[in-house]
Amino acid sequence: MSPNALELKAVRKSFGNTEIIRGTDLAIPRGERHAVIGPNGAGKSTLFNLISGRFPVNSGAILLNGEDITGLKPFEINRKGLSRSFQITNLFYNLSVFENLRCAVLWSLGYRYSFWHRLNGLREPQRRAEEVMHRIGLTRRRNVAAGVLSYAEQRALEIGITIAGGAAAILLDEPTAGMNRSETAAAVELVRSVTEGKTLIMVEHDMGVVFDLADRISVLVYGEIIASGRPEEIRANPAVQEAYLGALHKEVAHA
Amino acid sequence: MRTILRATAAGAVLAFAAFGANAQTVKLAFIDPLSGLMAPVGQNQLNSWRYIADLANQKNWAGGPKFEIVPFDNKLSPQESLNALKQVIDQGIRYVLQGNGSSVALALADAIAKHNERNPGKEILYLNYAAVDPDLTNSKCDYWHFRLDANSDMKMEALTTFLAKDKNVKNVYLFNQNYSFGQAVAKAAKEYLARKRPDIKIVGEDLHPLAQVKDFAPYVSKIKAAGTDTVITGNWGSDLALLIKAAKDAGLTANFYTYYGATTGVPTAMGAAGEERVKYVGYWNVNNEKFVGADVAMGFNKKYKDDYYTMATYTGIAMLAKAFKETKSTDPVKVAAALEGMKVQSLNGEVEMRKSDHQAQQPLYIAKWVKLNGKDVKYDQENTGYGWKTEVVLDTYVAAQPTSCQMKRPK
Amino acid sequence: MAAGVLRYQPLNLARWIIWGGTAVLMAALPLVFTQGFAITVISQMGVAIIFTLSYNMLLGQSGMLSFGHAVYSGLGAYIAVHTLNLAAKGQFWMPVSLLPLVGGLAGAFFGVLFGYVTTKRAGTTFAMITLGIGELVGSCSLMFPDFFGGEGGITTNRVFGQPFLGITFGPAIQVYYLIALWCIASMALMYAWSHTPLGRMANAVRDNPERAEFVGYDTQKVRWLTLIISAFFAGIAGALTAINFEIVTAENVSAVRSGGVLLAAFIGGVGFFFGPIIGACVFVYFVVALSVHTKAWLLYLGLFFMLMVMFAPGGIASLIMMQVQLIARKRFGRIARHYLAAGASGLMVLAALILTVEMTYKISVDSATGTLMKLFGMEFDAAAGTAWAVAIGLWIVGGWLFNLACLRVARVWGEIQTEFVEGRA
Amino acid sequence: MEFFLISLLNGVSYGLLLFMLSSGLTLIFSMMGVLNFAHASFYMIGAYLAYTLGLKLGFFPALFLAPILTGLFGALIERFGLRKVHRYGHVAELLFTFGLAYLIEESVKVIWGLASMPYRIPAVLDGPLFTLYTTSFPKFRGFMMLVALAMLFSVYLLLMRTRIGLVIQAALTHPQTVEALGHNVPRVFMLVFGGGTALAGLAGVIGGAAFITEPSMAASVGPIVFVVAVVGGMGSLAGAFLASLLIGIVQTFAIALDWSLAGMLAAVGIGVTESTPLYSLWKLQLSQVAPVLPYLLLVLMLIFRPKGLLGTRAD
Repeated sequence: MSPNALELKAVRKSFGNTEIIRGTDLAIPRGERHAVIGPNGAGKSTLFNLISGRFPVNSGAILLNGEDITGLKPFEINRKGLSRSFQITNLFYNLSVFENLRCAVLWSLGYRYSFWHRLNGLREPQRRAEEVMHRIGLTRRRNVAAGVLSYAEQRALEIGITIAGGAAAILLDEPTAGMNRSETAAAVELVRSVTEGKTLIMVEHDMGVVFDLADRISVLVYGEIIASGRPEEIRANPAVQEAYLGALHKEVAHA
Repeated sequence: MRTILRATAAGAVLAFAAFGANAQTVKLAFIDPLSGLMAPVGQNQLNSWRYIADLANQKNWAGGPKFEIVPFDNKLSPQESLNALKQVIDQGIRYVLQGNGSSVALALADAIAKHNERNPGKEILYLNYAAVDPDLTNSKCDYWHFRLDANSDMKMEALTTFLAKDKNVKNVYLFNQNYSFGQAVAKAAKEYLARKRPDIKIVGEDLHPLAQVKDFAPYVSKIKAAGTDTVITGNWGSDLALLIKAAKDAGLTANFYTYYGATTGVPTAMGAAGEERVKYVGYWNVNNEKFVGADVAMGFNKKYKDDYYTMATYTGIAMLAKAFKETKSTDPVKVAAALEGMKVQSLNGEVEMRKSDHQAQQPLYIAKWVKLNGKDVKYDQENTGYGWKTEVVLDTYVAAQPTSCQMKRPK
Repeated sequence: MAAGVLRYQPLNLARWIIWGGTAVLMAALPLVFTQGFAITVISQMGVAIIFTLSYNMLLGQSGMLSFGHAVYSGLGAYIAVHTLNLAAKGQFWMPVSLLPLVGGLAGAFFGVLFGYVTTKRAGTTFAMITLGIGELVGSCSLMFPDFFGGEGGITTNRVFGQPFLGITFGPAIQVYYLIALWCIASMALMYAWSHTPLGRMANAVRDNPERAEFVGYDTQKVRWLTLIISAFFAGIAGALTAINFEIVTAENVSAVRSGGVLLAAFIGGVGFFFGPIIGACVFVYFVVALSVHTKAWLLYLGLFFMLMVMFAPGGIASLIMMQVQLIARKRFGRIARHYLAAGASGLMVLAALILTVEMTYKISVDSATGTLMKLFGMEFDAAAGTAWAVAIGLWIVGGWLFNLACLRVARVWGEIQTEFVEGRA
Repeated sequence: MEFFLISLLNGVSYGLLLFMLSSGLTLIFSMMGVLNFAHASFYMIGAYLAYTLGLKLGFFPALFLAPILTGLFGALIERFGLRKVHRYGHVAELLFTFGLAYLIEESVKVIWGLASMPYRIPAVLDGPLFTLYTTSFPKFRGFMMLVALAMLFSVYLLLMRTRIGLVIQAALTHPQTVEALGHNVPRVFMLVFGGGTALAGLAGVIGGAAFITEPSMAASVGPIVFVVAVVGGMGSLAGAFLASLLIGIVQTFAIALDWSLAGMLAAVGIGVTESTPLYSLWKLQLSQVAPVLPYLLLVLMLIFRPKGLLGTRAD
């Protein structure tokens, strides 16, 4: 069995005439916390969408635990043990916090499309949902509809749904986007605790979070990975400083 | 459960008693569409029944009892008709009038038969004045059902007899709606023509979905391409009017033999497009030789600003009145027995309610759509400036059909 | 755990009371409404409840707007009626009371067939495919007289064989109790379905299909399975219609029927389980009972529906639940008198509306017998100026008062809601 | 040859009428995302108004006035009805127009009565335009084609070449931006809805005269209009044009063909008689199902190419 939880081989993706991902190679060993960073428009979210099956790739291959998952549908990839969160909150808005989480655990517990089980009679989904709810700190909001939660609560629930199914590989797309300092700190702790023993790949803009959480970092610029390595290596890499920080400077100049 | 049944029965008995005390007015329940697509036709026929009932009341045809028409809207739906029937039963009304749609007629005939079987003493008599499915007086005939109109086979018999005499008819095209009635018309036409004029060629046959076609031009070019000189069609409503309009536009000169050229709305929609080319077969035409019934049509037009064409209403009331008089009763059981084999003088001559199948036997008319001329075509249809000119009156025997009905009479 | 027991106990009790009460009510109704027509109406309401609830499995629970639901109930009815006729001929053993099961299985079969096609898409596209399939089946119903019986439909006789415990299903009352039993059972099963994994995932797919895919669910399959189950219950309703009327015609698969169930579900309220039950009863009342009183019933129905869409998109059920919330928190008394004012002035507007519609109808459609008409127990001339003056006066005064009352209701309502929010914070 | 040419002309002219009907629907959908179920009802209103106005003013003034009045009515509906529902989403809007269709049909009955109206083609346009071999092609059909083409052209010009057209297009995709630039987006929507219904009204003026003006005319064309809009691709005017012609021509030629499964089986040597199971299916001819072919096309299209011919969105 391949030691890598996730592997990308020469993955390419274009929209119309614009190539967004230009032959990306990436290998993430099992159990690693890996961050993908890069300037706006580098293709980070697109990369996530390709891995999770939201968009099809143009060429190349994606392997999960050594198994080819290229071209599979999102739910098939999910069932193979890869779960993702979204940059823009993506919940079941009319369902309560508890129901959101329970929906997220049903498949992995083998209840599939059952219409012969009574939900409230099922202990295990209930227990798992309660447990995740406790971990993300939303127990007090148990019966509140997801649509009316505060922004930070919705972000927490977003992570909760992602991890509830117990997937071994977790993709988090900007888990702390739009949060203030204390919320960010709480979110980092949350991510750290819930991904214990799992493979984490995340896209993040907040460098503090990245350097705090990640075991390794990849830098994506214009659809290509220009560097991959441990945080201190990345920090010291002149090419990264040139390309990435240069781009950052430009961004600042624009703003 | 018992008590419930008893309560129901008691209620019904009370209702019946109330009816009995007021026997001088006989209520006739009119179950036909008064809303929706077919409402104009239903409204016209309701008015026809009311007009004739008023006439009969004024002249005391029944020798005492007066007629009252009670309308129920069935929305042209068999199931809604059965709802209406339930109300009719609740209100203690014992006579049902219905005509639009053989689907409704079959449903009502069936339900009334079941009701009468399950509720002796509360029988209901059903006068069908326009539903023409031959089955109703053949395989599905029932003692409580009486048909005042001629059925579609009789009309086809009359029509083909007339056609057979016309040597100019060589190429016939059958154009019908794709449902039981349209299919029956096509089948009967082929059979009867083969029997009477084997030399006539059926150059084409089309069945199109009911009320789905918006543009008839392609059909007309097909009819034309087949070299047609005569079209036989059972189409009604807009399916008929649009066909005739399209035929005129494309310069198709064939004659159209129709069943429903005279029903409400068709003359208006057809207008000049049908001139000299559209004919219909029916049991009466106001522009007949002696203009019998013209006074009724005029009076009706004055009162309702509409045309009187459902002459079966006249026959129906006349027959009921005669039965009331003869039996000195308005009980449907006695009346039904009296109606069997009854003969009355109606606006089209003598009409007989044949005992074997409860199918009225009467002369049939074939008429042509022409401009008013003040002589033999005096009466206008829907203020179009056109009217129906009587081409021929066929005696009763011509259209008479054998029946396969095995009537089960109550003991 | 103890807390959990304490919390759930009264809730279950309430549920038992509600279900038990419904059953008792259904059993008792025929004692109150003894007339034949009334029994027909409540029988039809029972069937409509099953049909509308099955429709709401799609619309309310799974977010699928269907314009062709009558296809399943109608085809279920046809299969059921053919089965009944074969059973009556003695071809096989089949009691009438189990016929709805045949209809249900037939409905489910067509659900498997058509659902495979329709549920490939969601949203507007789904709505359009169902419209197309509905039109196709509707047209076929007249083209294939062998199966559909042509214009006359298929008739049957529900009374055959030896009576079982004195039940022949001849009298309408026995059919009503059969319908009532199936209705209760179907309601309970559909309620139970909404509390199964599939039922919950249907909600999830309705709310956010994309996310559902990312928690491992094939949304297409969720929709398909839901549709099959919904078609099963629609088929039960169809078979009961067949038993009730003893005839099945093309109207059972028509677009009119499909549109009707949409109206019924929406009027009742798609957001709550009991909404469609109310909607079904109101709808049947409109169609069957109101049409006795006025030819303009379709106009009133359309208007009622549009007002609901504009001002109460949650249907009657949401209006009720709003009041329940007030009563539960003891605020109802404060708003009640404003309701009364709004109700009274609303009645004036309603009277104005009815007067206008009926007088116009009388003049334009039914004026041949004169313009004299009877309304609200009064006889008057529809062409007279005074009648119109009264109508206009009612419009102006009633409208003004109603507007005023509504504004006040809205204000008090807003105040109470603010209190709730503050109370919670 | 005669038959072929005439059928082609018939198909094209019917297709163009369908286009007139569906262009307004497509326009409204592409601009507002509202699937207007009551679109055919505006077609009916156009026909009735044209008839009523035509009695006093004659056909040609009515040809201009009736669509304008229909459009005004549509704009009012948008302003005081649809706009209130907008915030509840597209399904609510769809349901609103669904109810509106009921309401309009009933109101027409109340106002004009139940019977059909004697609305006729004006004398100038009555009669044959030309005669092809022996079949005449009516003037009014020619007129119908002319109006449809003129309509296509002017709508295209309006959207592509005028300022208001550009604002409308922008309001679709970026309502906030357009609003920020000082444009009144709700008013743009009102204009679009009014414009779309006016197009339906225009189709009504033509269609009412060519066919029958009666209360059920809306219900009879309603579904087919949807088919055109969906097959063409939701929101694509060019797609609607293509789909209209396609459906018009396919339907016209299907009528000409008496092919049936039984015939095909007979050709390969399998005899089908009345005793064969499913006989009514085998003997069904293509010409018999021609009028329901569009629905079949719709279902197939949605399965295999849900975007429609030229559409851009799938759901």
